[in-house]
Amino acid sequence: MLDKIGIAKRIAQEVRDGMYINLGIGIPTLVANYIPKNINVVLQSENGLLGIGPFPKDDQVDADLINAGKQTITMMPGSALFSSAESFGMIRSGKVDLTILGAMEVSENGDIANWKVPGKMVKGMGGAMDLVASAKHIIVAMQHCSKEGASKLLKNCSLPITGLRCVKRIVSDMAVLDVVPGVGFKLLERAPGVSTEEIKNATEGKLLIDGNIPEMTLN
Amino acid sequence: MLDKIGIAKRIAQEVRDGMYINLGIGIPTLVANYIPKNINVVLQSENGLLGIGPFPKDDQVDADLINAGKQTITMMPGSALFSSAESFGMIRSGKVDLTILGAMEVSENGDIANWKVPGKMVKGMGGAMDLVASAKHIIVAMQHCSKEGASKLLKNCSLPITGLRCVKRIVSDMAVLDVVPGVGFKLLERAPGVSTEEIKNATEGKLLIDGNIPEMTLN
Amino acid sequence: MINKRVLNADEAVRDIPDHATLMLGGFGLCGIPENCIAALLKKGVKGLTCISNNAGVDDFGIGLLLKTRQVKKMISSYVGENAEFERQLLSGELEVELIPQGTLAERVRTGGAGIPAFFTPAGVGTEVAVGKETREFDGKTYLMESWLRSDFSLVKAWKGDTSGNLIYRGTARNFNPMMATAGKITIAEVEELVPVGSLDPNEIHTPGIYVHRIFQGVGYEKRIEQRTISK
Amino acid sequence: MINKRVLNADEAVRDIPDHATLMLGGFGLCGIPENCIAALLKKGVKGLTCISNNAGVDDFGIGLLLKTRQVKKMISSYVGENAEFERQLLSGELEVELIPQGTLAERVRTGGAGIPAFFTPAGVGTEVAVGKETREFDGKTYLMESWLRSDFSLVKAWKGDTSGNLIYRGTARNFNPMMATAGKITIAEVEELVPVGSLDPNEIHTPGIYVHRIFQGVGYEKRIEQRTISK
Repeated sequence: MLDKIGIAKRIAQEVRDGMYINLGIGIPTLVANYIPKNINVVLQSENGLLGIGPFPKDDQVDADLINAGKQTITMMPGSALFSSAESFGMIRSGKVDLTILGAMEVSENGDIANWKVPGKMVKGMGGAMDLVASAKHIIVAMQHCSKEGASKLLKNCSLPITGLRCVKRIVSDMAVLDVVPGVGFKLLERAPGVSTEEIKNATEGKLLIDGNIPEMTLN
Repeated sequence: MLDKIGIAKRIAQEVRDGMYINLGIGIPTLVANYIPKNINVVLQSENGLLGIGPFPKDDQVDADLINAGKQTITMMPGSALFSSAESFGMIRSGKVDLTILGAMEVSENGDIANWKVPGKMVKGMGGAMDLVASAKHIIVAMQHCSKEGASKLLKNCSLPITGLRCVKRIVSDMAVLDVVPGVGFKLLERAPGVSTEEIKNATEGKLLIDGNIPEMTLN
Repeated sequence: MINKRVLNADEAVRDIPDHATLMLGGFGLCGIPENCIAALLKKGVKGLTCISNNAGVDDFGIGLLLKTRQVKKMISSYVGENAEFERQLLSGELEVELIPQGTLAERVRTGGAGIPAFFTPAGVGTEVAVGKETREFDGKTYLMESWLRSDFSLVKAWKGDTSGNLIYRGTARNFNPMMATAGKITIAEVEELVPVGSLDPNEIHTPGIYVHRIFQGVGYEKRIEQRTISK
Repeated sequence: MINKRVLNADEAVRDIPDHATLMLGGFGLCGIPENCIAALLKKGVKGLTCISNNAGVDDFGIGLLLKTRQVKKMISSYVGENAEFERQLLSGELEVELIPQGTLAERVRTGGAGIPAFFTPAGVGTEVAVGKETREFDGKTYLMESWLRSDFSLVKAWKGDTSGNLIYRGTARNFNPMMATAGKITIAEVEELVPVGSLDPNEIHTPGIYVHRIFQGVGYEKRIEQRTISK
């Protein structure tokens, strides 16, 4: 089983040189820490920045520089600042190569739910609906099951959805899976110490297991 | 009869303190020269400038600073530069208080034609269609008649129109007239030396002459 | 140039009536019109509809106006930082319209650009799409969304001149530029108000034509929600 | 940051094929991609559809490509400065689509902002409206217009860095920022190419994400159409 840092490390392996990437709140934000140094990417913050840098040193904190999670940040050399309208313009027109975000549920056709639990939680969708509707490539970071052990990789989402047929890849605490249209979840890798059988039991949606599934390698 | 400068001088009297104004190519551009010094206005150039200043001195000429007529210009202190999308955003949303432009024909219901003579001239509408569709107040600078003596203030425009029911006031070489919806051209002032009868003969559209029409005063 | 300077926040918001529709710039607590919010609190104007990406926190930003029940309705994209907000919403005291952030940004932009409706893919197939027209372009489905405009837009900039030209700083820009364009009356508060001619025309983010009143704010707190530092 | 630098205009336009749809920034001859136009002329690519507010003059700007018959179709708002253009148009050698300037600007902007259609009042009741859907909002009639996108956008900026961030100067900005967003491939030529980190992030007009190739142009002529001076 992977912890949050393990999930972030595994997702970091998906990053390719030259990508523009939007990282969602939570685990996705951690991914930035594990991108190999020899890979050049630009991180987009949907509140109006291309070129997110590391968190600031104590004496660098600037209230006018935050990411979409409202955390204080710094800028990389070559950054650009812009309005929210410009930001979502570039998101909608597919200029962002990769979106990494969290999910409460994903369905076997790639629907994602991550913004609302009726009667319980009303936080809002923020930029998630725009991102999932337009991103070229979407990777979801999530827990495979709820605390009660119920699968979050479902036949159909039970929660209000954020977007239809948009998730391409999932990195959970148990596995890496692709969403294959018309097929379901295709198992690609197992987390260290997790068996194919355990993943099968934890996945409600249709699961394709093709041959011997390797265990993932993490640095 | 007014010459071009006379028309520009008379239109300058319509300008009020605090206005944002778009001046079209030709006579409208001349209006800027006759706005009283105690009146503060900002001139918009639809190619991306608020705050057009006087034409430059010979050694101030800057190829990167032109107006919509492609003439070299200067900027007033406090100017702002922006893109064409932003420029027409402010035009469409009615932030420009007054638009002054030329016309080939105006109809008695305020339709204007100024962009095309079929088979003869194909220059394009430029920004005129956007301006007339959205301006709060439109004043047209024009010749009352063609060189052949045919009226250009018509019942209906014969040329392809630029916009419907948009012209509010006309300053021609012969008169100042308002377009009154459902009524027609209402004569307000005569040019120096021009009789009401002459204006009547030169106006094909419905002309309302209410009482004694004063001759205009020009400084 | 035209002088839009007013004395302070109280003068700037003097004629905002009960039941007005306001836009307030800012993302989280970053780039919010602190002085105008304080003046609204003092003035006690009620029944407001507030269009703002977030609703502040319990004791700062729009959260202050929620506490005093001056807000009838919030139109936002994310309101997760505010427990009082969640309480009023779940109890039915507060009306809320949640809008995808990019759709909110574009609805405000089009409001200020004279475009009454446009098509976006965000929210297709979700609750957001209920009752809205959909249409296909190039094989993809889009929702029709309409413009948003306000009676008063309250924006915060870094620098401004007395003719209303504005420059923002860092990610405090966010929704402020679009909201400035979409107000019947736009009020700008700035950290530094400079004379006309002091700002480079190339560097203006919001041209003064959109701004009706401007003043130099005082005592900016610029509260940070998530102070995150690296060791 | 990602390095988008290419050597020169020839390398930048190397893969533009015959029959490509191009956007070219500029208003009149102000802010046009002079180096890219020269490279297209040299390359001899044919059958181009050019989206540009104007069509240059007889012997400069896009006028050069018209003379050599490399242009099949122009999409513009105003073409009055070019006699050769008028001749080709009236003789039927050249296809032309004339679009109101604000509609052109917004069609390009929406092309780069993922919005396939929008409503504008410009052109209602005119030739421009023929065949287009109209709709009323708040008692006013609007036309539905669709986005424009290009295979290659050729833009000209004042300064740029190697990651593609651009700053324009004066009214040479005009259509360049929107066109930069609407190209499948966007090529930027700049008067001064500076290292990453030299430009203030607050002052960037076009973020580098939109730009795929950038080079420092040479020998800018910046021809003036109407040299107008005051005595």
